[in-house]
Amino acid sequence: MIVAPAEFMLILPEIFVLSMTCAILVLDLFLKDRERAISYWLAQFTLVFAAVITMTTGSGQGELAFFGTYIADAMGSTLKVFIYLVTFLAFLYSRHYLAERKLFRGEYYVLGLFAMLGMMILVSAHSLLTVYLGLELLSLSLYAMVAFNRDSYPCSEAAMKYFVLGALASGMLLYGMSILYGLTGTLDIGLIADSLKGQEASVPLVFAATFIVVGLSFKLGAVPFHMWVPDVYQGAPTPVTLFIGSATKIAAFAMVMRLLVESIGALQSEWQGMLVVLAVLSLAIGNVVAIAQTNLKRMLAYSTISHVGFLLLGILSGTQQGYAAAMFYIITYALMAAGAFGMIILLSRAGFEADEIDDFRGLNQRNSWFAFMMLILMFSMAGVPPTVGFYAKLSVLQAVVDVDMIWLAAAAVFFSVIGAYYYIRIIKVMYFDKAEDDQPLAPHFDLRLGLTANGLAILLLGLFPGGLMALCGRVIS
Amino acid sequence: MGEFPLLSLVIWMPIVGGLLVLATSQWPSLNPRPLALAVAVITFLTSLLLYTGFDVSTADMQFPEKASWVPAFNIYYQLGIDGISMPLIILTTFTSVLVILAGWEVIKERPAQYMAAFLIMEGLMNGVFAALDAMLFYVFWEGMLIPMFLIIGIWGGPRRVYATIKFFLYTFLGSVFMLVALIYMHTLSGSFAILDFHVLRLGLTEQVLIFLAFLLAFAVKVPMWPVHTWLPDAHVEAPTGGSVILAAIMLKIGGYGFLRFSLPITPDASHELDWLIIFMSLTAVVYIGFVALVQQDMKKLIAYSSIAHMGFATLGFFLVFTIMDNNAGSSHGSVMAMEGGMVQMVSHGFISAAMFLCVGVLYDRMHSREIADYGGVANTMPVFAAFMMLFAMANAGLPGTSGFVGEFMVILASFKASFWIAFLAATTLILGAAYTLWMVKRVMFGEVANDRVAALQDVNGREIVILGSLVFMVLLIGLWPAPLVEVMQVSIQNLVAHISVSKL
Amino acid sequence: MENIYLTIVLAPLAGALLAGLFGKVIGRSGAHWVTILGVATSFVLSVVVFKYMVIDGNEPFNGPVYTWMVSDGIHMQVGFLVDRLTTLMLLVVTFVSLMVHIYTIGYMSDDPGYQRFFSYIALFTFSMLMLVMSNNFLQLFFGWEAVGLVSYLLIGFWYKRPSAIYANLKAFLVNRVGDFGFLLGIAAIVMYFNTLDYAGVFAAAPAMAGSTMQIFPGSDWSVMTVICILLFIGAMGKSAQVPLHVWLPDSMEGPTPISALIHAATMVTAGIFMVARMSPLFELSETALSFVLVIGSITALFMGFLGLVQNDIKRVIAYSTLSQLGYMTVALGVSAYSVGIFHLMTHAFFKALLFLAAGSVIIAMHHEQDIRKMGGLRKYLPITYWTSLVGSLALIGFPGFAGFFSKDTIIEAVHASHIAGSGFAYVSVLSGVFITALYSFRMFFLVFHTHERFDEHTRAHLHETPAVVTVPLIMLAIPSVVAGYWIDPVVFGDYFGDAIFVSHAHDVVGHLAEEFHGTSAFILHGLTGPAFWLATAGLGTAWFIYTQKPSIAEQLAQRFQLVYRIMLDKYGFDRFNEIFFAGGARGTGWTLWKLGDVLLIDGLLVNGSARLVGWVSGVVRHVQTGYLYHYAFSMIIGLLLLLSWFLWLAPGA
Amino acid sequence: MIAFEKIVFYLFAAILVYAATRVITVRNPVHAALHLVLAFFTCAALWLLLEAEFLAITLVLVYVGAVMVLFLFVVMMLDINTSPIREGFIRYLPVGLSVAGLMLFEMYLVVHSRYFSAGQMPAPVPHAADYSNTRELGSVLYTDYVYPFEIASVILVVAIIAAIALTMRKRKGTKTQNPAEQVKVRSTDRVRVIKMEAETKD
Amino acid sequence: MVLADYLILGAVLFGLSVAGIFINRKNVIILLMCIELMLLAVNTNFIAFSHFTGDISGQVFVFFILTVAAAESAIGLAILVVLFRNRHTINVDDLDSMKG
Repeated sequence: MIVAPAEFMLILPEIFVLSMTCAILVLDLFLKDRERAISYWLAQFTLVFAAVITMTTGSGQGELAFFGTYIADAMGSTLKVFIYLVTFLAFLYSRHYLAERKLFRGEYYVLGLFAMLGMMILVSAHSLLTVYLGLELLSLSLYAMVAFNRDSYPCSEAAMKYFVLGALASGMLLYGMSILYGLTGTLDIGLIADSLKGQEASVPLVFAATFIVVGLSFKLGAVPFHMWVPDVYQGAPTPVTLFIGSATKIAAFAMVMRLLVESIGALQSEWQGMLVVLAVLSLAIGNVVAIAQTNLKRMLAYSTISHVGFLLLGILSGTQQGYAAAMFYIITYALMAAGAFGMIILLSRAGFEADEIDDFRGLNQRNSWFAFMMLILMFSMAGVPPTVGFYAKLSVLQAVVDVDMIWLAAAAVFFSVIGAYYYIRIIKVMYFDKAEDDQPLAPHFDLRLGLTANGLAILLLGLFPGGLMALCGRVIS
Repeated sequence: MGEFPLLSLVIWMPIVGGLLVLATSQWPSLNPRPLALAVAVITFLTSLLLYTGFDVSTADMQFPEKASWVPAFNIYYQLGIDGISMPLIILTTFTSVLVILAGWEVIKERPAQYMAAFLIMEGLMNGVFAALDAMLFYVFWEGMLIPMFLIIGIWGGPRRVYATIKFFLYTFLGSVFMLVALIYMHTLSGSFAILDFHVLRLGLTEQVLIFLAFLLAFAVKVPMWPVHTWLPDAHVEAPTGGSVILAAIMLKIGGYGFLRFSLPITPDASHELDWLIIFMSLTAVVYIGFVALVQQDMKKLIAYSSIAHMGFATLGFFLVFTIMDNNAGSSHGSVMAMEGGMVQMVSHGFISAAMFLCVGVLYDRMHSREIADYGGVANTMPVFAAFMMLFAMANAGLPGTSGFVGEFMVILASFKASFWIAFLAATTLILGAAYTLWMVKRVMFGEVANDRVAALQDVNGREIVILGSLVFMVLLIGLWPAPLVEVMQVSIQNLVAHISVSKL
Repeated sequence: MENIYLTIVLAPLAGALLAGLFGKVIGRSGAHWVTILGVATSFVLSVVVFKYMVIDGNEPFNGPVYTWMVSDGIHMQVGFLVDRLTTLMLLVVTFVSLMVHIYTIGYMSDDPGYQRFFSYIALFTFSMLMLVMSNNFLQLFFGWEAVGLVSYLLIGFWYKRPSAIYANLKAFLVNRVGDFGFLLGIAAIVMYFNTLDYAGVFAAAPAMAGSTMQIFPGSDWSVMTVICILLFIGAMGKSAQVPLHVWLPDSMEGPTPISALIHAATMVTAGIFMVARMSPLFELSETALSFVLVIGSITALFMGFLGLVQNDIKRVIAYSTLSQLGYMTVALGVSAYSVGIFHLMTHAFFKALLFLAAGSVIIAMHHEQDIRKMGGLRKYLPITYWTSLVGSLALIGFPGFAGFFSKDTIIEAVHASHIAGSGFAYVSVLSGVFITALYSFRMFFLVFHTHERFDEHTRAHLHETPAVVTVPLIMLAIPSVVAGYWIDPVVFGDYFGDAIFVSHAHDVVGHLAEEFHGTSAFILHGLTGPAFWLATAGLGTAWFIYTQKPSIAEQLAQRFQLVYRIMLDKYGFDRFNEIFFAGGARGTGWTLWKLGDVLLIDGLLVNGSARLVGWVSGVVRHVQTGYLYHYAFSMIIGLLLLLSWFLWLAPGA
Repeated sequence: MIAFEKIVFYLFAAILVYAATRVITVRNPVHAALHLVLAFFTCAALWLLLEAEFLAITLVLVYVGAVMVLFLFVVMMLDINTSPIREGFIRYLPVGLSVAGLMLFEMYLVVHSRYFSAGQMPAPVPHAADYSNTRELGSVLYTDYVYPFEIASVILVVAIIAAIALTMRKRKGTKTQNPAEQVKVRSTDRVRVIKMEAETKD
Repeated sequence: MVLADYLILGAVLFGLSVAGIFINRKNVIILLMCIELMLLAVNTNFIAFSHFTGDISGQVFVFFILTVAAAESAIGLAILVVLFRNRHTINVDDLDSMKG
């Protein structure tokens, strides 16, 4: 009943992030407003150093720690690194945005880091309990972040909706967990899997699985548990939307892997059917409704929903390859989403939110380089080669076709054609329309650099997707 | 042969060059045009090495290159050309030079982006023709849409947005199902190599589904009736260079797809469904011929004529089975049909490019494409009239011009398949002449219609170079098609032999 | 010799290219010199070839120039077949063309498109030479279409005139209809013979005589019949046989030298030449021959009628051309190929003469073409008058003139033939003689005799045309008289040798040859034949009506108003084509476009589905009401449905 | 003994269901909150039956003592107009009841199935009197579950930060003095003499 | 008492909370209370299972649920207060500035 010191080494990233967060929390109290950048730099340092720790201490084999509540495996480490990366981008893009709106406060970074800690916990969870706690840590931080701009009405409305629905979803998830616990008598994911191994799928198991799937779908934003997504994306401050739209998706994927695949993987044939329904609905509703949007953040929300449909395709295939494809998909999607919301931030300025599609009018005239970056991002989201979005779709489709669900692949590509419409509409607005806004676009250097790197990464990953793809394949198996 | 990555050079040189040209837009004082032209010309000259180094005696893929690209899916960066793809690559590099020249003066708005888009597209199109890996092919195939989308959308006419979105979605819809088919075959064969697909055993139902997926992709691209309606819109709205590339090369990619994918991969399905293609092709010839007759917009008319001409290409490709069925299994004549289709594609590349450039010459001066706005242009632009006349005749399939060769071969071969196919195909003699010459009559002949026509300046030196080089090609192929036919002969014979054998 | 053949073809082409591309550089006189030099070279060399081939009696030449391409084992080549038939055509074509070239110097002297015109006519000569010298169907088709192209360019030479550009489009399209059949015929040949070379096809043809093919399921057609009829459809287009004759009268819109060239030596003779060249094929199908015969007879007779009501000097001649082409076709139909070619030759001379003479009149009258506004020109234009008289007499087949020999032989041959339709043909050609004489001399009298119907201004400037015009007239008048005497070797002798093949059963010429005892006997025999009397009657009637009692013509027109109107309407062919084909095609196109493309495909399927998606999108988005409880409901109901569905499906449920 | 337990169970279960029903049906949020408190109490009693003494007490202490008080506090602080709260109540009742009923029915089918029957999961032997549920929990909480325990503490920190960050603000009406300013003040700042022209009566 | 009795009780509570969400469309606070009911159902389930399987981890889970739920309530109510300050209502019908 003693925790070996080596086990502390395994959770070193979590410990480090927690310590730094608390340090920032305290330090921030003593900082004057103009010194606030220190908090920012500390937060960024935390992320970079956490990445270093994770990469150096990361373990290839799945090692359990803390009595089976924590698992350190390659998938976890990889996902964590990407979570750091996306969080890094989120902080980077949001700095000046927040400063211009007098929101540049230490709490933002503290909450952000806590949310990220929640994700890390989720990614490495090996017990229903840690899954739940990680999820809640993440969610609670996010609720607060959404409401962070407390003088803004849409923010608080979005936070309220997010909170109520999130709590409801948690309740459903917990109900499923309780039944699962009752059937297996354990909270340990590994033990659950063991006890289900030889077992026939029974009615209560399916019952529990359904609740769990519902809870996960909420987090992912799959139809019909997607209703919060558009409102929260639109209402939340753009940097928070960026964070929710990118990093949390990676965590949600991890949660799906831990809960569905690793614990009740034996029921794959049962939850596969559910995911098929959810995937098709998500693809259909997400793509179709996005067409009618005029608000870019809202449109991207619907686009997220459709991407979740694709993600589910990878997962429901139930093969190693499918999981790897889904992982590749979600990582690249997180990068795309970060870039897309980053573009909104780029165009915004004090007193002006560039979150309407029309705000992108004539961007090519105003700044052709960032129009080009946005073009890459949009084509990537639409899945047009040679951007990485294409390979994401390709690998997912490959996984689906491999398990002989060709009709599903056909449906997916069909809806992605519909989806292409609203992405190219953005490009149309940027390239074909005349600029109405003649304010010069003078983004800060770091934002410029970050977005350029982000856009080029999408392109370069599209030209050479092999490495990341191989990495995903390796860490999943 | 072999060592030097010539194909990669032909693909990447224009792309890198295009990016360089794009970079010049950061310094407004720089003129991007000479650089763009230099890149295009060098690429063209490089591509000629493909012709000179080509071995006409083998059907194997030549100038092969292979490198691992995405190991997770067995995707290779695999290139190679045979007699089918080589002429198309040269067509591409040749046309690209003309397009750069054609946009020399008219494009005043963001010329660097314009030139860069064309150069990048040139590389991508070369990639399509050279790719031997299905996924590489698909990447080039789809990637091509992006520059074209922008070209039409940025530099296009008043309804450019509608046209370009229609163009994009149409072609995108067509190709995604092909993607599913490719993935499916990858699942079966474990490889994305096109040549592996050729020998992949497939059941009839599988073949039919794969065939239909390919058909959708290629038929949209060609375009075949009834999925052709994007083309008139895209052509009308595109800037001259865009129309030229669209007509001269993009459409060929659809035809190329039939030869590279549909026929060899799904021969039995092609056999089952060849009536569909033949029906669609003949509809293109006859129906579209009639529709072209009544167009009031010159570009639209030429666009419709393109559809009709491409109908010949697809007809030629799919005659083989009917020929075999009606001649007791003998496929004699089908090589001619297929070669005819190929020659038709190459020739149409030159002729349609020339026709669009001619319209461009007029449009640059009058800013109208309406036939009704013209009349008596020959009075003020005699040299231009001579060019236009020649290209119109080539478009009408006059012997001695390249337009005749392909049609002639296809009609000869189609008679072997059926009298009535030949009969319907041959109506192009009348319809093609009718719509082309009627337009010429209304635009070029008659008294000077209005003051704007009276003020027209005849073609300048740059335009003479562009049109003159096309005249050279049109006449060369028309008077001596042997070199062109020779390079594709063995490859097509090999293809016919391959598809004559059932995969079942 | 090969180089000579090549030079014959290329010399006019070189002239054409020089005059066309460097017209500005070489100037007006440069243009006519290079082209005339080119054509003259061809003519001289043709004479050389004639000597080599006919006088020295060398074997025909048949060889390739270069390989156009090889596809599927079929060698497609450009090559020459020079035999006696070709030689004859070469002489005719180059001679008439040379005359026209020279004549043009005068006729077009004021025209701004002088160089262009010379370039075109030289190109025309080139095309025709390619056609006649071909040894294969590919090149035949090339020449076939090339003359079509150049005729298009020439008819529309005055491209400012609406009527000219209407006529040239019409000419090209009508020719294309013929070419449509012709190309199918070639395709059929390739299908059954696997070669495009004449030699190969002719050699294999007899073996194919019995084969059949099915065009409509269940009906067997003789392959040879199908091939021959398809080829003949091509000939109908080029040689202006009913119903594809409609372009020819309109082609008068071009400058007169062109009319001469088209109607005499080039273009229209191509069809006749082709059928003669294809005699080994046509001989294998009586059906096809009958078809040819009937079409020819109809053309010969009914087009002649139309000549009666025309008032445009060139149109009258044009209808006479149609009618004469009918005669030639009739000759082909009764297997009298040599006679057809012979008539082609004589006709080339006198018809070129007539046109050039008409052109001379037109020049003199300052481009007035209406014969009602002429009259009494004899004293102003003596050379033109006399040469016209020669031409007219040759045309009506007055004994001793060239036309007499050829036309009379045709009539005799038809009389002697027994193939289906020959009875009708005989009546037609005989009646045609009368009609021909009537309209020819109607024109002749109205132009040169009767009282002057032009104004003072015209009269003041009226004088004989310059030497470049009159010399060709005289040059053409000579063969118009003497060429007929060549009938002995060409028709009844063994001039053509193997170039023309006639099966024994159809050999009417051989039959006639037995009765041929020299030209003077032939003339004497002609004087007793019905044709002579009909011709004389026609001449007399014309004289009486148009010089003595002009009112009769009007009374006749009044009396037979319906017939007159029909004839003025050219039997309604033009109107029918305009409404049915041109209008029908436009209507079809419009319907297919607006209904098919715009409404159905684009409107319903493409934009319709886009609208549908948009509509669905607009509707579905309202599910997202913004109300928190609805969002919760959606989750709960989603959960409930998933539960119900999958519990239902679950094993053991 | 069994019978007694049954009686207790059904009694408390009945009260619980009643209280829960009232929570969702009463008009006044304060009443709802109070009914919820009742529900918690009865539920705690039921948990006692399940030998989860520590949690039962925690439920009462934490929930009733803290959370529900917070609820009531907020309800009263926000002073919500209660009249429209029950608007459309009857209208939505059938849908609500049928959905809930259906769900209940399905759940019933599942939980009543053989997997949870007495045969499958017999009632455990009651613990001896010296059994301490608290000790039991405590012994695992800091060993087996130390990691979750730490996470829970972080969650509580987040809750604190969030609540403060969201709701704490400087009062607008608060008046503060700045001594430095006061010291620096000069007489001219205090009184300004303005020249005015005399007003005249019109 | 058998396990099923407790589970049914939990199910009833769950059902009531669902019904409550359906019926109460006006007040966010009542919605929050319904969710508390749902958590109560879950907790009852866990404890019942824990009891009948003799495994303490279920109770540990409940312990954490209680902790988290408290934290959650705090944040939820904080958001509610923020919302009220901005809008001066917590009427659900008024929270519809974003939709479609």
